[in-house]
Amino acid sequence: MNLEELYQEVILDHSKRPRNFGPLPDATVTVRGDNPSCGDEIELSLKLNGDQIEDVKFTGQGCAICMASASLLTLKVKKKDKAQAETLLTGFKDMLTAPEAPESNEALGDLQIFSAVRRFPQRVKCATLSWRALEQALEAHAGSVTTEEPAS
Amino acid sequence: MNLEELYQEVILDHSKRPRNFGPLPDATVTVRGDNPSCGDEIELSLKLNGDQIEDVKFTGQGCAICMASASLLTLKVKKKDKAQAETLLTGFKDMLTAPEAPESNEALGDLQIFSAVRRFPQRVKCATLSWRALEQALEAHAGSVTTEEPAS
Amino acid sequence: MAAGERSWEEIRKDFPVLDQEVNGRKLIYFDNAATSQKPLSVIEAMTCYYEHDNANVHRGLHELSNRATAGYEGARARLAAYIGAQEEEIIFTRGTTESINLVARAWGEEYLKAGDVVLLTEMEHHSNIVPWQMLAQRRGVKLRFIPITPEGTLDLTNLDQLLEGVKLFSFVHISNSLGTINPAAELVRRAKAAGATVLVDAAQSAGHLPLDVKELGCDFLALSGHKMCGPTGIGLLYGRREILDAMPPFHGGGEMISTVTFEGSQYKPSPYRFEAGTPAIAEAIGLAAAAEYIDGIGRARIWEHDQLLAREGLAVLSQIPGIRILGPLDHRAGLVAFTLQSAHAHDVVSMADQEGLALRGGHHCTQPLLRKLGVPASSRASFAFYNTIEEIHRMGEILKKVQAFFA
Amino acid sequence: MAAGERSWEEIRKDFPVLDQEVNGRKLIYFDNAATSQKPLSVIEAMTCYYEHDNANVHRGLHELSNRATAGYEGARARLAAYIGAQEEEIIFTRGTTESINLVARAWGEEYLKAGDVVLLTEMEHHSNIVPWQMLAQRRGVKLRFIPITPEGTLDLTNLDQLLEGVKLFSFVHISNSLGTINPAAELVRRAKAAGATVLVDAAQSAGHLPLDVKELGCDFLALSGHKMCGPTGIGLLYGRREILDAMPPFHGGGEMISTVTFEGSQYKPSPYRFEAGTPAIAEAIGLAAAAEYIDGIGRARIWEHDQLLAREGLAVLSQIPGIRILGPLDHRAGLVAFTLQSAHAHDVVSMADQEGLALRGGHHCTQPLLRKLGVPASSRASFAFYNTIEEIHRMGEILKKVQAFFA
Ligand SMILES: Cc1ncc(COP(=O)(O)O)c(C=O)c1O
Ligand SMILES: Cc1ncc(COP(=O)(O)O)c(C=O)c1O
Repeated sequence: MNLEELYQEVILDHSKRPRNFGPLPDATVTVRGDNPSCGDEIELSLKLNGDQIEDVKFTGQGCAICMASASLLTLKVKKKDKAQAETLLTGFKDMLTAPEAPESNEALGDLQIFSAVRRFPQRVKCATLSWRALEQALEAHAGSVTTEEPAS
Repeated sequence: MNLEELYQEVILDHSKRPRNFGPLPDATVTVRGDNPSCGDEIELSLKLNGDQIEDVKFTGQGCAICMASASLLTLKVKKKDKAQAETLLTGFKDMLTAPEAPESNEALGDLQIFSAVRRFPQRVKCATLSWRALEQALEAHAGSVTTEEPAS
Repeated sequence: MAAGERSWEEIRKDFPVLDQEVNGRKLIYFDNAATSQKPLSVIEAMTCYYEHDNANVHRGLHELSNRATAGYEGARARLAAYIGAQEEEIIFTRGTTESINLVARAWGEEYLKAGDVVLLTEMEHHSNIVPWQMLAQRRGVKLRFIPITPEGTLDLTNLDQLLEGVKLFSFVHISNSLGTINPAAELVRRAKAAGATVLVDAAQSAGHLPLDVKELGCDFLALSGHKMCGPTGIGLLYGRREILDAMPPFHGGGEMISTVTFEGSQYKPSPYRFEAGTPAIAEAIGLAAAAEYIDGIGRARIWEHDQLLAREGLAVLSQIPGIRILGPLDHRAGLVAFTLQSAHAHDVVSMADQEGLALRGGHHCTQPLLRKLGVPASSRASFAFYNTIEEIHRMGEILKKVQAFFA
Repeated sequence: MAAGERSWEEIRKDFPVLDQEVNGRKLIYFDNAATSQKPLSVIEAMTCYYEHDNANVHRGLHELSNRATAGYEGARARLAAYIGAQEEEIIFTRGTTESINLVARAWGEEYLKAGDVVLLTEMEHHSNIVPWQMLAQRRGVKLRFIPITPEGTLDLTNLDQLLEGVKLFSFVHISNSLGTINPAAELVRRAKAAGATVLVDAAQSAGHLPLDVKELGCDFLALSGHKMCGPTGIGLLYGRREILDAMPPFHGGGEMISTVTFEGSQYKPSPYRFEAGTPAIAEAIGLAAAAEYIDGIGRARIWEHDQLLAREGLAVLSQIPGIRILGPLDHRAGLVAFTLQSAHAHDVVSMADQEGLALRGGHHCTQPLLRKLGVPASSRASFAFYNTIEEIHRMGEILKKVQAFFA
């Protein structure tokens, strides 16, 4: 079984011990993301200082892919500026959803372990949930996002 | 082709030259019957005197089976009493719609030429339209009947 | 026939049902406007689905469910391509009737109020009349009808006047009773200019000629799978994206919601919002195979052949003594309805059937139209690309016999 | 196994889809509550229809149309017999969801007014919640829910009180999320005594146990063909004759009218009044073949086997460390939903799929129920008569592996 590909050590590790997990009392923006079809729910909080992401944390619960993705997200974007975070965001989404699988993207680093999710179409939204929340947070819109989108 | 069975000489003759065709000015009861799915429409008028059918005529238009059936009906029930007409009615309906084809029924006489209609399920309502009108007329209810009935 | 094209003779062999005798004669199936026959590829697509991939769609995470979802959503994409729409604009329904009812319920009850005018034509099928009458009863909207000329085309003399104050204009592309081809693009353009929302009933055109909703410019378009070589139980409603996005749902249930609580629910975006419950999965896959099959032949080529059959059909029928042909004599689709002076439509069809010829007789779900034409019932021969000129000639002989029998 | 009965092993061979490998392992299909698999006889009934008899129904006078009509109306009779109803009481729909929406629209809008109470239960499928919420929005009716006990059965302590003033009571026979078998006959009896009209959602029971609407005493019953070995795209609504006779139509269109004029229309009696447009003909025929197939095995025998699988399933699952089983531990149907402490339902189902085991994970269209149980998502194994004890044991092994992997 190629399960180990989907659930690599790093993913299991992050899902069991998510980093930056917890509330962020001095957040400047908080976005709730949910995936109603399976019950994944996460809340991503950013402390923005101008263009700088000073801090980022998340809470919630979900499947291993969802939790690991959120956990790695926080590690990756903390202390980055908006433009850098957006580049990661685009790269991450492309890796999972671009019609043609893109070349490996070194800039994504660890995040590349999620590339196997591509082959599990129903799990793509688990992996992207936190990133969709980030997308909205970067536009400094508090609110909520959902994975229920029209086929596109 | 066994068409000649369905359209026997007598049927063709009656459909082309329907007997007792026309209005019945001194009718005591008139019933309109229609078969909306194909446009058959006939109006059957009876002059009842107590239990006696003194006169009967019909107007309208429809397919050969429908017209011939109405024409033969008028010949058969004229000057009969209600009980006799009802016996014919039951016999005619049974001949066409009883789950098992009944034995030949001498009492029906000429009407037996319609027995072939049994094998043309969609035409049964053409043959029975005037008889359904008669049924209602015998209960001395003016009004209208339609062949659109639930599958029974 | 261009180089590399399969001949019509070969194509006909794709339809197993055509190869049979009825009442001892070779079947001639001329009831295509009621429903078309299905090629093997359509039947096999469904069998293959049931034998290999069957599962429920969308919420599944296992292999079969992934395959079923890919098949079903792939079908949506295939049908979107078939009519030049986007995937989000395709709602699967049971057929044209359900599609029109969906618009009457979901769009009509939201956007139409008492006194608003719905414009139809006198040649509509019951499925494009009754839903609006029911809406009129519920909501007090008014119905208006574009009259027909004695030739059986739309009388557009007063169209501008008729369009005045119209909120919705819903019309048939090709009349199933007259064979009239309505000038759809022009009608849509003028109705849109007058501010109306426009629905096109493409039941009779979808399998016969190229259709592009963006070119047509309509807001809604309805079609039935079973009339375009697809299975029963499936059809679609096209809705322009902006309209669907703002429209309330139709049925409530699974698949169409994002969140449900005991207190209330949130709905998914289009098209899911309009597809409550387990959809007709195998049928959608079958319909996609039908679209693929038809486009494999080419709709332009099919339409050309239709026209040939229509012309020959008219020529042959014109020679029957006492015949009255309904609808226009040129620029018409491959279906011809007629009456015989000596014989009622039922008798014509019953006798034709005894010769293996399948016609339809009755009002063809256009009672108001036939009443207006003063015809209680008509017989109809409707052709498809798998029909042949020889069959049309056989029909001529059979109808001459019928005519003589009843004369 | 009684003398002359086919063995379950033999019966299993009727299902071509089961004989395949998924991800290199023999497929174990335990997603039967989402949709069942189809035996060859059902697939062939539809293929045969398309290859030999395909035509539109009802108004046709030719041989193929007669055959199609006989097939379609014969299917109605077969399904009537399947649930102890009369033919006039069977309305073909796309499935349970459309059936319930039909009642909400056609019956609900006629008979319910602002303030009237619709009683549901907390374990309803979305398809038996959302249509009533939509009706509540349109008409101002009030929804009330029978609560569930911590064991996942209905808490009937205050039933009489809950039934007070209830106009309609609609409840699920077997919960697709808990496996609970509700005491349908008793519930109907008490609701009828309180003056309510009663609808039973038989989606999960129709293919598994003997059903008799007259014995149940309900006014409406809804089921889906695809969950009882039948095709997608078909299901039915049973309605008690007196109720249907008085009920206004659902969709408008062909086949459901007797007379149409430009001014208004007259509708046919039931069941035709509720079946506008070309119906799902092949699918009805397929569903009749499914009813025939199931009764060929015998529903009493199927239910007994279900019970065996349910017991074994519970026993095997109980041994997984950290498992929580939802729903009652006895008197339950052959479906078991659970959560694992260490792994989210999605991870469980994805991993199981890698071993060829098809489970379902998520909310199973019962979001309010799962919220009440404090469960964000569950995994569900649901069995059918073609499943085996060996498959259940394999599931146990696979789930142990999954548990260990994530622990
Ligand atoms: C209890 C119950 N009710 C209703 C439904 C809806 O059935 P369908 O999706 O076939 O309309 C289902 C199926 O998921 C169910 O399990
Ligand atoms: C022009 C037209 N509109 C609508 C319909 C209704 O289609 P369906 O019965 O597939 O819903 C038909 C088919 O009879 C038709 O010919």
